[in-house]
Amino acid sequence: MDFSNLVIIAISSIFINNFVLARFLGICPFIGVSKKLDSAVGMGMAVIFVMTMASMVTYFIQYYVLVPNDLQYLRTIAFILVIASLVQFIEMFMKKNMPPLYSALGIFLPLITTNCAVLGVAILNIDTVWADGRSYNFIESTWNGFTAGIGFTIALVLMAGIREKLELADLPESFKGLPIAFVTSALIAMAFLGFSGMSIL
Amino acid sequence: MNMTQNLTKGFFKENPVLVLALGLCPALAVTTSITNGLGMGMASTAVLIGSSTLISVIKRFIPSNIRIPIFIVIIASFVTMIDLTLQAFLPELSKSLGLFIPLIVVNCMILGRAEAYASKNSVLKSVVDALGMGIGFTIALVLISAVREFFGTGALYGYPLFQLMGIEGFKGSIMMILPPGGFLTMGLILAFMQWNKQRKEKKKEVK
Amino acid sequence: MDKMLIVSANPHIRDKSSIAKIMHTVNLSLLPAVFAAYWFFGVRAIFLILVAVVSCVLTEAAIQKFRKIPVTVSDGSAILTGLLLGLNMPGNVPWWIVMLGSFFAIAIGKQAFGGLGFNIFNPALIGRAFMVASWPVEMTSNAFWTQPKTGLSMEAVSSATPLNMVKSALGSDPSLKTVDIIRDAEISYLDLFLGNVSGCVGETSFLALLIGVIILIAFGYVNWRVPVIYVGSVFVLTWIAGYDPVFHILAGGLAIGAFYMATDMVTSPVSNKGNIIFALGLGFLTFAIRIWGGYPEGVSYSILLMNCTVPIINKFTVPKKFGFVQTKKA
Amino acid sequence: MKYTFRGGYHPPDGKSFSEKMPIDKMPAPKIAAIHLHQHIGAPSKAIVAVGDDVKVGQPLSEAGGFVSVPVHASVSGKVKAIAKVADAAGVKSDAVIIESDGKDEFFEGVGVKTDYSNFSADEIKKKISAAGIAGMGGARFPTHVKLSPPAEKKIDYIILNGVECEPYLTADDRLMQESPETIIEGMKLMMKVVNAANGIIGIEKNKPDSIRIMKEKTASEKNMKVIELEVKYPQGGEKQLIVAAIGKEVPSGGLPMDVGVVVSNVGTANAVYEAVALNKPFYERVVSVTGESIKDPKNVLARIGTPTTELIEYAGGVKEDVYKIINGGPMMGAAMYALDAPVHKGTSGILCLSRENAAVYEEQPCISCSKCVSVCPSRLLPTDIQLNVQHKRYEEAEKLGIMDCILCGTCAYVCPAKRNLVHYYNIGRAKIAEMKKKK
Amino acid sequence: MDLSQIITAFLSVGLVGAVLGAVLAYASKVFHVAVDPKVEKIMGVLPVGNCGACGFPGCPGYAEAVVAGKADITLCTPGGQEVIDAMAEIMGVSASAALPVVAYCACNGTKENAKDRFEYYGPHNCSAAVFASGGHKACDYGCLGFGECVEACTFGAMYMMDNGLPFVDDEKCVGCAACVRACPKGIMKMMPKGSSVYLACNSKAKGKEVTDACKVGCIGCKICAIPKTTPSGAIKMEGDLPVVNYEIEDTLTGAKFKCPKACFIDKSDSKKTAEEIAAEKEAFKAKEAKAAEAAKKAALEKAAAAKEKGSVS
Repeated sequence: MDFSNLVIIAISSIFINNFVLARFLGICPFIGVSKKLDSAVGMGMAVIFVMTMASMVTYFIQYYVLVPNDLQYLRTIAFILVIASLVQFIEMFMKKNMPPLYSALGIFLPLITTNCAVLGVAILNIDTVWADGRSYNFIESTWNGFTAGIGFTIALVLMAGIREKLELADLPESFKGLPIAFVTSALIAMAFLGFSGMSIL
Repeated sequence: MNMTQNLTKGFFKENPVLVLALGLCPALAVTTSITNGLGMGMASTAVLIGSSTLISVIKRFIPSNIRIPIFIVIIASFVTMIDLTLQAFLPELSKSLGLFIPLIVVNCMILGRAEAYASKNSVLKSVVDALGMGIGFTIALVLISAVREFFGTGALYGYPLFQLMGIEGFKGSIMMILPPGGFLTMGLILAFMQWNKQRKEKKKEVK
Repeated sequence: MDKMLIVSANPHIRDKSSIAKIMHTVNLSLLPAVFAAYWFFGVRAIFLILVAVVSCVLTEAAIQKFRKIPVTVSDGSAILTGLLLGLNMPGNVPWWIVMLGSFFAIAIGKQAFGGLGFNIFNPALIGRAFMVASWPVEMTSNAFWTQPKTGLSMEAVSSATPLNMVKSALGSDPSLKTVDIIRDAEISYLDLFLGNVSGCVGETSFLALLIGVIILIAFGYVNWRVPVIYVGSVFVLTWIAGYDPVFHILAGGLAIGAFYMATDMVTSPVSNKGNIIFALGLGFLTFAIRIWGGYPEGVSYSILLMNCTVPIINKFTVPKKFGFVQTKKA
Repeated sequence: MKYTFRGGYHPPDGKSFSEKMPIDKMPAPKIAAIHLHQHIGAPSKAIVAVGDDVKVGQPLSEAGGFVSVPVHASVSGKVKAIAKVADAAGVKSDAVIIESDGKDEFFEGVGVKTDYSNFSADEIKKKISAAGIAGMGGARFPTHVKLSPPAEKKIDYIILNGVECEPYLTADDRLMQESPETIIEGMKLMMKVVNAANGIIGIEKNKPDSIRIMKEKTASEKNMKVIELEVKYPQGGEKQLIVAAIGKEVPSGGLPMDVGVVVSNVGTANAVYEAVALNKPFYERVVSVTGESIKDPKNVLARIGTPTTELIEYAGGVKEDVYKIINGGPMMGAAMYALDAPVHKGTSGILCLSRENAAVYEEQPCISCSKCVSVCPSRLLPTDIQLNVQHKRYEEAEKLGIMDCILCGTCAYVCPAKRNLVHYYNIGRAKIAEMKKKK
Repeated sequence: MDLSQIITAFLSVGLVGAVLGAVLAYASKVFHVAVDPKVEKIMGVLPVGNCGACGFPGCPGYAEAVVAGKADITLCTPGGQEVIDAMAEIMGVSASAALPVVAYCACNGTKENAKDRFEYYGPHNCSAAVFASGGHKACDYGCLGFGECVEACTFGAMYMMDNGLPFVDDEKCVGCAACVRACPKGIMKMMPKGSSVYLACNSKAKGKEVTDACKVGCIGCKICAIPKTTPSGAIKMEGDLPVVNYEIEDTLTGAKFKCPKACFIDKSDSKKTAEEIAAEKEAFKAKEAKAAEAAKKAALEKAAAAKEKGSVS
């Protein structure tokens, strides 16, 4: 296992190709759930959890169900089915067995089903290839799902902090609500451009 | 509500992107040029029409408690079809839209229309509604991509307007076709719409 | 008594300070840097600064007119944004880019958020980041940096900034030593300290900026912790990582960033504890972007990134209220 | 050792107008309006009727509960009416209006010297309560309640507050210089009531004469000391004074007795002595009539109920440039518009300011310069609280500690954006109190 | 593409689906947790797009918030009016059957009519001004004119007039009473939508105090409340201030024209010309004179009748 690959994946999916700010995945929940810091943290945790799980499960579906049967073209259908079921299963499981965790994270789970970030990370895990043409292995896929979730959470939490402050600002009428949220995202995305080309190794 | 209204309401009044704030991810991600925006809009429209029609045809046979998974599967099937079609006939476009073609599945506009409209209305009405919404989605995407392409590269639909006008030294702002540009354009368009709405309301009040 | 008296809430006496006074003091404290810009980069530097200041002021006034709210350009905050932006320009950049950058800085970076006091990001840096992202060639390529010239000679010779030089040299051969690279380029620490090197017109002179910030600290308009800890942490980190710490604090925009941009009251944390966290974050990010990042310079991006975190820092560094710390019995 | 607290600021103190002026006994007014509710707690109940003849020092009312004190006639004459009269803040409440007969006769027993050395604690307390003594520093809390801590709270210190950190005011300063003995005797009485072992007198360093005199007079007392406090507003805030004197912070929402302290104003100590030793109820107090817009700044011994206009006239009247008239000090006092408001038990000064000093400014946006945060003696985030109140988010404001604010006004004083911070705190606190009441 | 491929595709997706379905079906039984049936019902009408437009974490979050009473039923933009209606039905928030009401400003203390007692400096809103010695208006009950009521109106039915008083647009006003709650002086009040005349004063003070402060304040003369002016009894005095009982139908013209301070305002006057108003006044005077005459006559007749009776007996 090459540890440096994991570092590269982490830097890439948290900073350089941040899911929200650079890849435009999961914009709806990013704009929708970033009004309050507390909900943003909860949502972020739930996304990290689901993305990690989804990366693991879709890896098996891809390489043990679809590829052997030569059915890669059914990927979209299979993945969305799996993800939807997975989320629902996790939700039910949490509700019954971990009520405190459910009340903290669970309420965000349904919102994640239709979050394109989750399907996006599953597809990216399959499509991304290293320079030598090798696809992500299982650990790399899972790690990518996990770090992409962290990237999403960082963006969401920063945004929520700023939006809480903007609640008290003297915004121009026409910028109140969604417009300023997008302008703020633009400026955060601009700041994140500073990470472009970053390589630790 | 008559058919024309049903069709046109999605264009501006209930525009899925600009008013209802649905389907934002593709609206921001692929709108770097009009070609892309148009392609994405049309692909989504096709999926929307297909899935809405099918859902409204078979709505009677769907048990209500598992309707959502069934809708998702139907939508996913259409998306796969479109994906394969594009790969076969428009490989360039398919490449530049990339990830976002399969992601049409999770575009909440499509699921939203299926659930809120197609599963409750007749086939004809659903088709008209889907067509209207699809056109509205395409309009929004083209609008956003036009702004970004123009300010980003100085061109519109590939025609280098600045150069045609004879302005040589000026260069477009590359930022507009980078991610921040997408957010910014969206924010400014929404701000403009809000401003326009408030201005109209104020005018009414003065009267 | 027939005269109508005034009623307002207490206190009935007020300190004589005002926002305009603070802003104009900051503007005046930038004069040494403006002079240094003129001394090393000639009339064109002054021209760029003027373009930036005038565009900022006009944009602010125009937007406030349009919004039908009082025009507040006299408080000096737009002038400050313009000055900082102008000082942050490469010497050869086309003037219309500076104009558009100033417009963006004020319109999007400041007025969209409601004007002075509500902006999340430092407007001058938003303007600069916008320009770098929009016209990367003009803003970062070697052809647009100018070689300093002492005195009044007019020709502008392009040349790479020291940071660019070191970055590209290290990129081709990581085993090189920073000290050797700059010695080969005939740059001494004294040149870096005085500003006699290529770079943005106002950022090269550590000395001029240091004079300015000392004035501001003396007035109490700048929390000394931010510049000291920021510069200090960059020094320590580059030292530990085996680079030349003196070079890294003297070169590039660290001085103007640490002294003027990071200390902007609006976009920095409120409490002392918050400011310390803020400055440490800045130091780390600057170090990370300079050493590992794709850009030779990381000051402006690190400040913007830390600006995003200020609301959260503020939230978690609320001072302990009176009566919540029970002192032990004496 | 430096005696002080964290935060605070020193505004120009403006004490030179009246600090050298000896206390001037002002003649009784023609008409005195004595509010029945001049203290914190329940209003007192009138026991005189319209038309009754009253004499100086005669009780006009009885306490309306434990946290309540009676009021006394300050002039002799006839009760003209019991009607609603506006106080300095413009709030109307019931007052006994007495028309003076000019004779100034004392009520029976008032002013007669008594030997109090054998009085028990309870007897002293009863005397204090009957004399109607409420804190003279401005908070107007009934003194006998302060001196009745629950049995489980041991009081170690009596701290006398001679700080007078409010700019301009000099009433306490003069009192300490002119009658130090009575203040010290009053403090001894209070120490006896609560069985406190130590007495501390806190005085700001800008009153060297008072410090010298009080030190001389307490030199022989072993358990008393005079401490010199740093000159910084609001050093005289009860909780700030305790921190400065003994280094303990009163817990949030708590009282000084929670750290074993009772704090009292020097004026109150004087009144306690007079009540116990001279049998003299609280019907007159020292008021500084000062400011740059009054012709003849003075420290006046004025009867409770004297209209403000008469006080101003006694000090020579206002100058042309008067802009604002304030009841109390410039930092925490209330601006007045109705000048017939009578002197209260808590009136420490009448301040006439000119436009130059009391200028009002337009609010500008907060630039988070954090000056307010560094001066706040309660260590709050003034601007955040203010913004939350402005946007009607009272729960947030409460979380940020608006109830811990002591309304000292230091934040608003230093604010370069001239934001009306204290005004918003008042609104927020009232709204939160209202919301709590509903629950 | 041969048949076997189609079959594999069908089978594998079908298998995945079947397995997942079975697991979920089983799980939904095992992990069943009782939920408020209302929440499920609301979930049934919501679009379940989980788009987050309502600001809640997905449709279930929103449904729970609605049932808990923490959220309005109007927040689902994708659902539109249909969903709002359906939710209103579930929540039992039926449109109230009560008379439609509109707000009005019970004060006519314009900048000209009412005096100030001091100059106020501070935040420009009413509840702040109240904290500066009760506000700058000499009348303790009068409108301060900073328009906090207008700010509270979410329907755009109010604006501040140049004379310093708020104006209510009856057509836009939905009677939500947000302005009534916002006014720190309690000046905004509600009246039935059809009625036209209202009392534009809220001063409970005595006559002299009122005249000192305001030209058009109610001095408590009781003229409007006597049966001669308002025979229907729709106006009753409460202390020094009359109160209109709108349940008793009355045009209140008597009060409107006879109030010495002209405290009663007729909203329909703004649509009439000066001549029309004058004519109306004349008509009222004539009618009143007529009525007085009739009364006189009646009295005379009564007296005469009594006399007659007396003479007969």
